[in-house]
Amino acid sequence: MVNPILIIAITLASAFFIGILQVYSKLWARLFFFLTLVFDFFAAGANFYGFLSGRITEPILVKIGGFPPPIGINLLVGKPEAAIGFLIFTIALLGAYHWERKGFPEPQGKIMVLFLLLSLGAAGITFTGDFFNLFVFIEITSIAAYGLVASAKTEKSVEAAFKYMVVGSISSTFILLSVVFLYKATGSLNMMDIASRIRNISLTPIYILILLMFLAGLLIELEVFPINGWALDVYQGADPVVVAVLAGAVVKAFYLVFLKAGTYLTLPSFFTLSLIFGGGTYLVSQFIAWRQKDVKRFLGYSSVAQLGLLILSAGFFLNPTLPAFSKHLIGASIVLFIFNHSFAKSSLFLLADNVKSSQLHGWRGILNKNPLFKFIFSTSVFSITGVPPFPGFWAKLLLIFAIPKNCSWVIGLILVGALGEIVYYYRLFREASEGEGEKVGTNLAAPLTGAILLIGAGLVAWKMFATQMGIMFNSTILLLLAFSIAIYILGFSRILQWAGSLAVVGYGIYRMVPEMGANLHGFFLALVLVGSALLLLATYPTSKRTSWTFYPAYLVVVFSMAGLVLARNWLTLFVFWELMSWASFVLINMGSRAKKAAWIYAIFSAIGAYSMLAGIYLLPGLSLTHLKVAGIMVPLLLVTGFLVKMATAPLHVWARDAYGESPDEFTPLLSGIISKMGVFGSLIAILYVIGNISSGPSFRYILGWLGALTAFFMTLIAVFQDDLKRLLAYSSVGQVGYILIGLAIASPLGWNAALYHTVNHFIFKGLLFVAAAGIIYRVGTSYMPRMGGLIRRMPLTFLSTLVAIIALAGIPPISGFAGKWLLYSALIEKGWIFITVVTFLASTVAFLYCFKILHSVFLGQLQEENSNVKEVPFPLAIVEAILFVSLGVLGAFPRLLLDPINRVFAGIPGMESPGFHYEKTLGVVSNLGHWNALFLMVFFVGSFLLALIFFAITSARVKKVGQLDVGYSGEVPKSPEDLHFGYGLYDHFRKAVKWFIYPMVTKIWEGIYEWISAFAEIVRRIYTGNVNTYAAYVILISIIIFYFFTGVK
Amino acid sequence: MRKLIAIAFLLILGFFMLKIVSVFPFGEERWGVSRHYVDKGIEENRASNLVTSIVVNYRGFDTLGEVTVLFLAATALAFLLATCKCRKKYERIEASLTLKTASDILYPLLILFGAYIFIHGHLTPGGGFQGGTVIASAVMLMLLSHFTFHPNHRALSTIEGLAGIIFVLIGFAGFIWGGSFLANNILPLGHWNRLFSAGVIPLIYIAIGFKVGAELSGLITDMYKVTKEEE
Amino acid sequence: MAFFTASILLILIGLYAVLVKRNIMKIVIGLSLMDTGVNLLIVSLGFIRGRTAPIINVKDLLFNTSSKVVDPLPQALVLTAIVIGVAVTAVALSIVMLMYSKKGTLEIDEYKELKW
Amino acid sequence: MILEYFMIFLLVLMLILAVYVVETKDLLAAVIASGFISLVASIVYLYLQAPDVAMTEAAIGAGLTTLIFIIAIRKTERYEK
Repeated sequence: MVNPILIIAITLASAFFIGILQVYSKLWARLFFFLTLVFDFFAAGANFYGFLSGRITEPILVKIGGFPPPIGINLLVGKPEAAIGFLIFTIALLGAYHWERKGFPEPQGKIMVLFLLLSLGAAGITFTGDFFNLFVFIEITSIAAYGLVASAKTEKSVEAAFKYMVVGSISSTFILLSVVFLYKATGSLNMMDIASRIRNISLTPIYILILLMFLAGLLIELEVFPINGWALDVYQGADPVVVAVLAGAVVKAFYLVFLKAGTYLTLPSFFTLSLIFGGGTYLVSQFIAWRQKDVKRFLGYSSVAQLGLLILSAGFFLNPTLPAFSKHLIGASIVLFIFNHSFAKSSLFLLADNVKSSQLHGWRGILNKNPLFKFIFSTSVFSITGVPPFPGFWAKLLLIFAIPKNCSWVIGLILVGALGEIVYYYRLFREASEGEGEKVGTNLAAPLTGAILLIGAGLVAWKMFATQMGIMFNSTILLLLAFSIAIYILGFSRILQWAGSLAVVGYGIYRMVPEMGANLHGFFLALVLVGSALLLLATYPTSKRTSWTFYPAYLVVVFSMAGLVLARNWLTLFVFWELMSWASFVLINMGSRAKKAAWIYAIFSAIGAYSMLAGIYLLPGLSLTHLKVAGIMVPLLLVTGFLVKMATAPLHVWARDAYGESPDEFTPLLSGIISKMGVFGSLIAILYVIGNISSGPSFRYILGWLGALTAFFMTLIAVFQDDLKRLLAYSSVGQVGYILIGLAIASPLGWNAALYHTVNHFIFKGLLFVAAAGIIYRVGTSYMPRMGGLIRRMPLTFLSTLVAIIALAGIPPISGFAGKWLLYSALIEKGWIFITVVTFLASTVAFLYCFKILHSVFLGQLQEENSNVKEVPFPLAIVEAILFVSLGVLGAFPRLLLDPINRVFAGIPGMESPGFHYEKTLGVVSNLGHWNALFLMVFFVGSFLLALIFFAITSARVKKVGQLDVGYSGEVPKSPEDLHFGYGLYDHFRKAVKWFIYPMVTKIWEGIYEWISAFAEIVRRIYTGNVNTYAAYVILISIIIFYFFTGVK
Repeated sequence: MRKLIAIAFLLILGFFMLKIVSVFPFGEERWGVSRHYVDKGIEENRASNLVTSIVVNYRGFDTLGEVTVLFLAATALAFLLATCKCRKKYERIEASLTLKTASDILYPLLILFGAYIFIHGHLTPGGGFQGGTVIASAVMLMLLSHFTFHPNHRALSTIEGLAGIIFVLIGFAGFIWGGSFLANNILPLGHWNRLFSAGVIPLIYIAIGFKVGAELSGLITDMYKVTKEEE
Repeated sequence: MAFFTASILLILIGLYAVLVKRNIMKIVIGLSLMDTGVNLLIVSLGFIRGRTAPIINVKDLLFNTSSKVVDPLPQALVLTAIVIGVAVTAVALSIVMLMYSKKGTLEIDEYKELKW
Repeated sequence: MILEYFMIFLLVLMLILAVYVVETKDLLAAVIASGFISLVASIVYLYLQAPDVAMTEAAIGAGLTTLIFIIAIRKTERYEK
């Protein structure tokens, strides 16, 4: 234990000493400065460690001058104070180091004194147990801060310092007056003493007024909306290093005072006040930031928002009606939030210090040129926006689950705000990863430390809190996730990484075999692992473009899916869900034109995840068992998350570009397996929450319609795509619509159909995307009018595509037919006639795009530029062959798949009988009819062979012409559009259905975005930049607080 | 309009403040913790001036902070104005001979007076801050009247820093020998109302006097010098 | 009561300058007026009618002191507050001088680069 | 009694001066007036039995603050627009 007075006294003495030293030697002054900071760091660290390890149990009470509490000034350092003290000196040390490397402004000695005293003041604010002493330390901190904010001596920084000074003076006047009033009212200045005296006096309105005055002063320093204009200006105008320390350390000291005020001063309206100001600040700031073009100010809005969330948490934390466990959780969440925000935001500001321009467009593309910068930036952004496993995620989770159910609207507020945060942070991400940027500064050691600490803290939080929340992790999955990250070090050779990944997945399959099997989880686990292994095989790194982080992220996606399907409670599922979503965000963002797509994907993932989280919060229990819920709200929220991944209308907006522009190696996984996690989720949601199968048809009916409409419209839009991957994207979304219909029917037959189609869709869509990846790799474009005639160059790919398309279209004899047959049987049996009609229409339209693929890519004339393309690379060909064969086999022997599915459902009450049975001659028999797959297979293959022989005989008479051998009237056709006979294939059809394919939903979403932006634009005008106005807001808000929260009228 | 709104805001604020103070009738006896300072002050500190007793001993930590604030202000000002290209507006007029001579006489007297104030801080009104300010005013007088007068900046910084360190060291002495930081039991307390009494209080006030004097002189010089340099 | 009212009015007049005046020097002057008002208010709060200053320079005051002197604590606090006030003013003035050196004006409307 | 009326006179004087400080266009005059307010305040402090504060206010509030204001005004502008 280090006596806290020593920290303060030694720092002070050395500040004075540096004052002398700097006159004589700058070097010594600098040395001494760092020596002091290092001492403070270790001293504060020793105290904090003492509390953590349990060596110090009681709060340290320091009697200055030897006088006991009410007489003299005391320092009171308990666990929270020790923690914040340590945080302050850590951030200060990092900031000082960063500044040293960047070069202190002249005169250096002075600025070092200011810096030292700023951190000292913050520590004093934290440690002191006396209100007037608090005021003195606030003044020390403020004056040092005014000087430091102005230290850049630019127009902006000086202006910011002036505004800060004016508003800060009003704040300290409030604090001083209220402290003196408090002394008059209670006769003491000591916090503990006042706390005990307050209990003995009645809370008259005047008394409350005094407390409110103190709180008003504090709220100014805590940057609540709308009296935070000064703070935003400081964030924008001051040197980023100063801002990093202010936002990372100083504000946290003020926050601790806020907590102490709430604890000691027993203000009756504390809860309401913190809810209003914290929640309001949080929500408003998260949206105002949308229109912000200056990165530093934008980070400022985010800081303010985070602080608002902390204030809101404080209200709950100090609410006496909260149960002990929830209090514990909120306490933990506050600690994590503080830690998370301090390090992530400091890192971001220090990063911003390395970038020349603070404008958004000045950040364009800088991530692509600076790998270390990218690492720190992504870590910080992920942590702030609450991506697992970073501390921000755990903080949010703990907070949400600690909030009592009767305040559930607060959850809504938190999640909506978090969504706003996602929108603007990932817009920065998008901007920073778009195109080629310039090199930035290399002063990255301090932010790097911050990022590493964040990762460490996230893992510690995972270990500490996950089990407390009831989140259980399969240890094998964790091991595999660790392996996934470890693959990163093989990045010097992509091939090695690929092989390593295969080995890891192989090992995963080997370890997981006992888990796979005859239940829902095991079934999906098998799909995930085996399917991913196959698709991973096809990612053979043929191109140099593959990013160093591709394989680690890919494996994280795979194993988080494995963890997800193995989850036995909703929260575990959610954690893995988020992990999967954000890892796939990373992967999508690797596509060179996918930045916008990745942004939209992030937003929609967040919409899904947060509504899912709200749903989970509202569930009566967390385990995956039958839960009774009332109303439609919970299932709706819960299912929305899954529908987003399935890209069901109206949540499909992200899908086209995310599928179309994500790296070709990744799209098969995205379409083939990740979307199936939505299927899994919906299935268990319907199974456990939406009720047992016979009840609650109305909600399921809506789901059925969503599925049908998705199937219909997406299929229709797919027809008009000229981009191969986009066509497949829409097709994918449409196909998943069918699965949703099957799920919604929730009869044995329907679920059999759904699962059958799930596997089947994985096979044929995986195959199609792998083939597409191969074709695009060879041809160099995904634009179909630039292809054509590839049948001769890529016979294997053609054949497998053909079979996949037959499967897709649901034509016998390939396996697709079985799915369709089961689905229609289920629909008719259920009696959802209209849905049946729509579905049928959709699958008819699907023929059009199926044909288009064959027609535009493989048939017709070979383009000249493609005259020497080869078959797809060997690993891809293997995958194609495997999938191709499995399609055929399943087509002939559907029982190979139907039997496992039956066994999956055998354990579920009401699902024991699959709704059909087998007969030797008739094959599969249901109430509506029967079909014999093997017979069909033999019949069709026979017919196909006959036709083939016929064409082989007649093809001798076909005359071949060169591509340019065409008779246009004098014009020379140049563009591929003119030369491609499949171009504009469905133009007439398009005219006929143009009202159906108008992108209405997209327009609606864009409209929502625009409206919120416009609203943000209006709201942010209140920050006029005029200090008179800022001061007026302060007075206005104060009198509003005084008026509404006391009895004085 | 703006003015009216502002006045309305302020009147409401003033109303609330009046409401607060109205519960503390003017001139009424209402002791809190300071009753201890008043009744036990002489016994515990032997300083006749109870305000000094509080400022330097009971709440000596605040005073340490206060000294720091002043130090901070001087540092911040020196830092900010170090490279300031501030424009000069007014012509300086040479001071008259009378003024110069008078200042020359007053200068040592003022410094002596300042020293007197802070040395007697525990007995009479005033103390380190007031005494220091008087010293600074002497420096100011010289600055105004003599073109060539230029206080030695190094010396000022050194005095300032040393005085601050001595304050902290006295605190540490209390920590080591007296059991707690700034404890006033390491020196004999002496007798009431004597110059050599009250333990470390006079020492601290002398240190503060030096510090404040040096700081404020430096501060004035810093502000003043910017103008001077451009002449 | 007159003391309270006057000091509160002083605070409000100072604040009025902060809220309304367009000249940054005037704003700083307003802040220092506010300080004066606050100090006056605090000292008035410590005053007890008919008592003497808390300086025990005569024997008579040594006994039963608390019935003979005014409350010294607010005075001690005000001492600190005054010094802090001048410190803030000094820093504020240096910022004002720096601002003036940048743009050559004291008008607040010229200092609205940071907004929204 | 006379002393109390005198005090009230001083308080009113302070307020009048304060209004003058705020409303005058001449910053130098405003600063000097505000120094005068501090001086008046220090007399009031004497009445309030606070000689220490009175001294401090006279030395710092009336003296030093006014001085640094004057220096600052010298280096900027004297008249408010």
